[in-house]
Amino acid sequence: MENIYLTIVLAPLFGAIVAGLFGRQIGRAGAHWITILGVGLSCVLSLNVLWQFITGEAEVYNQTVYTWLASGSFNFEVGFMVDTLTAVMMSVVTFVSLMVHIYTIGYMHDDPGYQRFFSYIALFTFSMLMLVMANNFVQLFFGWEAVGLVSYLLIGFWFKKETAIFANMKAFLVNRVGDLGFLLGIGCVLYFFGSLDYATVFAAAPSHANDTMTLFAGHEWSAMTVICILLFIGAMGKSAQAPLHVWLPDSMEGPTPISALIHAATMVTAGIFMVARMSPLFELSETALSFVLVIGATTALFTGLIGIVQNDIKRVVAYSTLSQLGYMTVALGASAYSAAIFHLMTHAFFKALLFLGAGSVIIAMHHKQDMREMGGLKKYMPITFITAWIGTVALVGVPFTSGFFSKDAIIEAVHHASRAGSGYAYACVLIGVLITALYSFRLLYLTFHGKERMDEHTRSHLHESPWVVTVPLVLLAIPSLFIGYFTVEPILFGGFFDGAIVVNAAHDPLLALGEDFHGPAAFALHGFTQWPFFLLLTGFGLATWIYMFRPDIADTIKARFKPIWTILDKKYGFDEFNQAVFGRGTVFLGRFLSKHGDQQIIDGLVVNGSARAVGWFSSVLRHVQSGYLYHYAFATILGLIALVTAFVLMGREGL
Amino acid sequence: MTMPIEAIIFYFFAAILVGAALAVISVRNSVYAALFLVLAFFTSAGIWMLLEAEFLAITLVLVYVGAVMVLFLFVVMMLDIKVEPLKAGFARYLPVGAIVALVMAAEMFLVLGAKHFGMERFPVPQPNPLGYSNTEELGRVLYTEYYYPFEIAAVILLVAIVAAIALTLRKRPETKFQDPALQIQVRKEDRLRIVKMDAEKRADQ
Amino acid sequence: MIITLSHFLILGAILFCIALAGIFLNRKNVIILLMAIELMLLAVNMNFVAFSRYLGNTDGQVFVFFILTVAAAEAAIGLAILVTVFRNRRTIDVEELDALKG
Amino acid sequence: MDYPLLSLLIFAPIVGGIVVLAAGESRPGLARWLALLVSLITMALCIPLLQNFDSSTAQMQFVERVMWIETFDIHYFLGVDGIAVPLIVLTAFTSVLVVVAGWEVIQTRVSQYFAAFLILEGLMIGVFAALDAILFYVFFEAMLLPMFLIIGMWGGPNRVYATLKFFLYTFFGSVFLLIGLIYLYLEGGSFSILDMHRLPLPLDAQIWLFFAFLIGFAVKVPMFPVHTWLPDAHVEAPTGGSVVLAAIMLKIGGYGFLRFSLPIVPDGSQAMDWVVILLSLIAIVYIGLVALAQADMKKLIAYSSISHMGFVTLGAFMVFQVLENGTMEAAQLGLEGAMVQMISHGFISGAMFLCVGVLYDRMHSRMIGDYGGVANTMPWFAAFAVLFSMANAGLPGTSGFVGEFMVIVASLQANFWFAFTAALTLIIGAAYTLWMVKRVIFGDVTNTNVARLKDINAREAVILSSLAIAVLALGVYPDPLIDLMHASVAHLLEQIQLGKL
Repeated sequence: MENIYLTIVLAPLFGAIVAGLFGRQIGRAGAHWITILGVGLSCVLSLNVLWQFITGEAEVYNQTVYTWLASGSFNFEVGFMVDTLTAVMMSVVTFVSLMVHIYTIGYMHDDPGYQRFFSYIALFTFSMLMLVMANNFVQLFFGWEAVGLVSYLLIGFWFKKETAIFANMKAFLVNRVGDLGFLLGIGCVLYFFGSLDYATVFAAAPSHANDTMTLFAGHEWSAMTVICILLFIGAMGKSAQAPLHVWLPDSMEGPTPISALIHAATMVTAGIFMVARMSPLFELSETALSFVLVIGATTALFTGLIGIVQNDIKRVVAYSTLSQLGYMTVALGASAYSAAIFHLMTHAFFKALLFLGAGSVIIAMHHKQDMREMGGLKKYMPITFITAWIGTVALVGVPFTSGFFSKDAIIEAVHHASRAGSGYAYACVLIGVLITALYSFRLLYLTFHGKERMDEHTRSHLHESPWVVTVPLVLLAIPSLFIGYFTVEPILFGGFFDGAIVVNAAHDPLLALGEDFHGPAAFALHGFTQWPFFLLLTGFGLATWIYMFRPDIADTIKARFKPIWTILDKKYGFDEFNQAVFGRGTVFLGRFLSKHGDQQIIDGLVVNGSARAVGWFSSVLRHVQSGYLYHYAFATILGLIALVTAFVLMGREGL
Repeated sequence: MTMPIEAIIFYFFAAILVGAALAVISVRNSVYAALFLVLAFFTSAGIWMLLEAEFLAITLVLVYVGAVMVLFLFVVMMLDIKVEPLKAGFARYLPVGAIVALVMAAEMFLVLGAKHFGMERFPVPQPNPLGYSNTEELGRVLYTEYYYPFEIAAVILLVAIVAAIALTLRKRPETKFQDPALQIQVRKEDRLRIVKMDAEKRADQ
Repeated sequence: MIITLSHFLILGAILFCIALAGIFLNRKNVIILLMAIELMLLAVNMNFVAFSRYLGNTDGQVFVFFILTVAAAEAAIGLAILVTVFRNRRTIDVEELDALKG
Repeated sequence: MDYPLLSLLIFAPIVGGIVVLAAGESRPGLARWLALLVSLITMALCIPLLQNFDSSTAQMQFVERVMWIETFDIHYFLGVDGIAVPLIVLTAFTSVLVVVAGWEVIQTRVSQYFAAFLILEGLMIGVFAALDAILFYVFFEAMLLPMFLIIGMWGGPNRVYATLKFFLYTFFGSVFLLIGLIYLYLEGGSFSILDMHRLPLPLDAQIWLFFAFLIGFAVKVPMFPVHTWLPDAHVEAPTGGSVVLAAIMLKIGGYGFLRFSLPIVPDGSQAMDWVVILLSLIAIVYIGLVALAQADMKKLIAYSSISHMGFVTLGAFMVFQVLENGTMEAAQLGLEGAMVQMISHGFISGAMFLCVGVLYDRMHSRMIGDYGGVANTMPWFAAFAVLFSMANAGLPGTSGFVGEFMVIVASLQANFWFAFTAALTLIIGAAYTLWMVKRVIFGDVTNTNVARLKDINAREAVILSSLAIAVLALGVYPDPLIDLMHASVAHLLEQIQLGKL
């Protein structure tokens, strides 16, 4: 098996290296073929692995490839751990990645950095695979940071755009804030467990449940709580949870495939995956789970609200992603890890679909992204239009679509959860359904329906995108619709993740949920009678009424609720705050320290000051050098007298 | 109270010595000062005799009086120095000088007084026996134990001679002298120029 | 009244202090300064000779011998410098010799 | 070993340097090739060093001992352990790169330039190999001279100020070192460092010695607040000088702590470790912030060096607290992390300065504001620059991560807040590095000078790619390096734990 796993990981890396270093030699076609072959190979093998897990042929694999670093009893290794959770993630990652590769051929067709782009996304696939397949924290962190690096490179792919290179730096730095917590979490794990190997740590976790550590003098903290919260801070950065979500909307500066790849399917879910992977640890700390729950719920609701007022098509999808990530996090916080992973998977498909659909629209619009200049596109690009509808239906969670199964499971799980903050979370996710419907249908109506608001030149060139763009759309649309129906039972209630995810049976919401589960069809039909569906309908109705029939009402509402609208449009002021306090504040602090600390105090006062003091002293002292012989003689004699005096006074006893 | 002859000699010479020394620093004329210094040396030589350092006493007179002081006198007379301004400020500095000197002297007396260097600690040594030669004794030590420093002292003197000459030697610009090296380096071209010119025609032709 | 070592030492001290005063008083005349230095050396020599006698050790006299040598050299060079200075500046006034001024 | 390998390593470049000097100013081509040959020979000599080095023991190896100055019992005493060997190899490696880097750039006094570097190389290897305190001191001081000349002769416009500052600072520090060494000689009667390790000392003497060593080595590292010479020296130094300064000379401070402070005065270090820890943490955060404010690329990288060297001192001196609160293994992890950080920083800072050098050679400016959009005209260079910047920001997979990771997780065993403060570098380090990358490399072409830039040539590509390989190799597989020093670090830890009281 080891060779297969190595191949899965290294094939994209090989493609990336070849396309990156020898891009000029192999040409454009060479670059996309080599990377697509690499990722395709990974994808096929991953699906095969997943299939083997489904059929029960495959065993949980946990082996070391090589020792990265050994110091005393600490052994940091590079190795793979493949179980059902990993297999699902591998399949999702490689599949979405493959779609994005194919789609990129069309989307980036005219870009001069074609080879570079393929190299980056292949490298991204490699990093992501390293992350999910890791069997220890160090490798996880490696993958964690590597996807951060590639996302940095990809967001700043069009490095001539000032906004792009600002966004990529912001993304990297915000992620680094999370990584700070993550690294400290890893350090704490090492401190308490003496190992960073998953198997060792998870096996030992229950025995450390009551360990404490002192962070501030006199306050004992549960070690597990500290570890889990620190690790989750890492997840907050990568999975864009409030308040570290600010980088994600800005990262839309990158090319669309990137938005799809990073934001929908893979990178942002790394945090969700990580928490699920660490479930044996998180289960030991109610406090940490509550923390997760509240953060997730907050993100789910409040970022969704921002989505309503955005006009950039990609930004709407981005805020939708944020909101959905919030849902996943809520699921984690409610101990419904499987539901989170399930939503992660279904979301990967329909969100990738939506991003790629948005990308398709953007291609047609000549890289214009403002929805106010779109409208009525349905007749120009039917495939994009239909697939976008499919994606939206799945996203809002119409029963029988895959989005419904995963989202409803989360909502129900939260409903059943009983830990601190679950009431708040339940309210948030319910309102979230309404909000989701509102912004999703708003996007559809503004883009594909209504008046054609684009300029004449653009209208004359409107046409459906080439097959390399539409084929991935179709391929993603299929699972968006159906995958939930077929997988909900094994994943949520069939114990597919047993062994990979550990849940304390005492507070497992899915267990309670499972008792009422009688097949996916019944589950879906039941969904028609539930609150979320009514909320969804309300949202749909509102959106339809406002954006389909009474476009003028939108402005009226905007005018009436000006303050709220402003707050939403400013995204609660996070960006301004960060920019002012952390951005300019830090630079100002740096300048201040540099000028006053280094230049004035250390260099000015101490270093040059001591030099000046010596200079001043000598300038005073040089007057002693009068040049007159008798002055010197006088000094000598005075010295002699002093010496003799000392001799007389002190040496009396001796003499 | 009888006074031993040594004491009389000592006080006699010491009085002259102190007087001469005072005169050295206070007379106006440098020539007189030098002569008083000579007197001081003579009287010290006398005291050294009393201390049975005959060789040094003689040397002092020979070397100092005979050579060094003559040199002093020579220089004083050679340099055309006006006497008057040289003594200016003497009165002004007298208090300071006197105080410093007195303080110094007081302290020295404290240290050197009879308490530490009196009879009890340092009894008067026996006079040297007849036939004892101070010169011989000194020579024995000098040419054996102190041979090396002795050589160095000689070198120092040599250096002093050379240095003194080098310092005072000067080239007078008005002096004329020949440099044979330059003379034989002369080439023909330096002295002789052959000028080619057309034969002159007589103007009237 | 016996002449003790102390007598000689005090004589030397007096001599030394007179020379000292001489250095202070003669700020105009380098020659007298040099003479005062000679007096100081004489005072030192006096001590050496006296100790040599009272300790019964000739080493002191050897030292005086060397001091005389060095003093002679010093006087010669000092006077040579003096002559040179006088030649260049036409004065031996110490108060005008301040080339060492810092 | 039947030939004196260490002496060869020391004197091959020194003699080679003299030969290069003899090539004279009239034949710069010959001087270049000779210098390259000599540096390559020195590097080749590292192969037997690594091959025959027995990493399973902490004993000094390749020992040479000859009486040098009998009156004071000073020996020509050489030997290496696992702490010194990696640094020697780093020195030899960097020197080759420096020679290649100066190939076309230096057009005046060519032979003198290369000779200075070769002699400097020999002296630096001597520092790492010396086991006699006075021999160490001689190399330690002699090393300053070539560097002084390099900055003073081929440096920038303000080089006189920089050299003076550099020289006085270092001299100020080393005087205290010398006093400490002489005290140890008077106490123990031997200048052998190994004897000093065994010499029992009372606590108050240890504390005095600790401060003597601290001042001596802190200037070299440099630690806050005696760091201000470094940015000035770097700014004025020619590229090669900056590289050697950052890559190797700073390491001598760290090496000094490991070779002198910790084993000779373990109890004094324990009593005063909070001083170093505090200064290290200040260095990491404060200097990081200061770096953020720099407008001069070389200054920025210089400050980043100081900040990174904070990890070395932190890793070295937090062992006492780790031993108190955590495990022995964690202490070892921290110490090895400090070592790895030194080696890694050698590669990365060298690479960063070489990158700046590449730009400087073309535009004759170090100011960030003069650049912008370099990636448009120099794509390959941009790739290297981004790689090294990421390594500088401590990205896993590059060597920059390994040392920081080890030190941070180990320091967490001492105190959570040490680790927290140190880990702030994840953010600050990334901030100043990436901000510089953003302003220099990315963006649209800002001016005509940038538009005229030519991408790196083959010579520069060779230098940068060999460093890139080193950075990546060390990041992906650091185990061999750790293996090399493991026994020696364990031995050092034993000495520390045992104490001398």
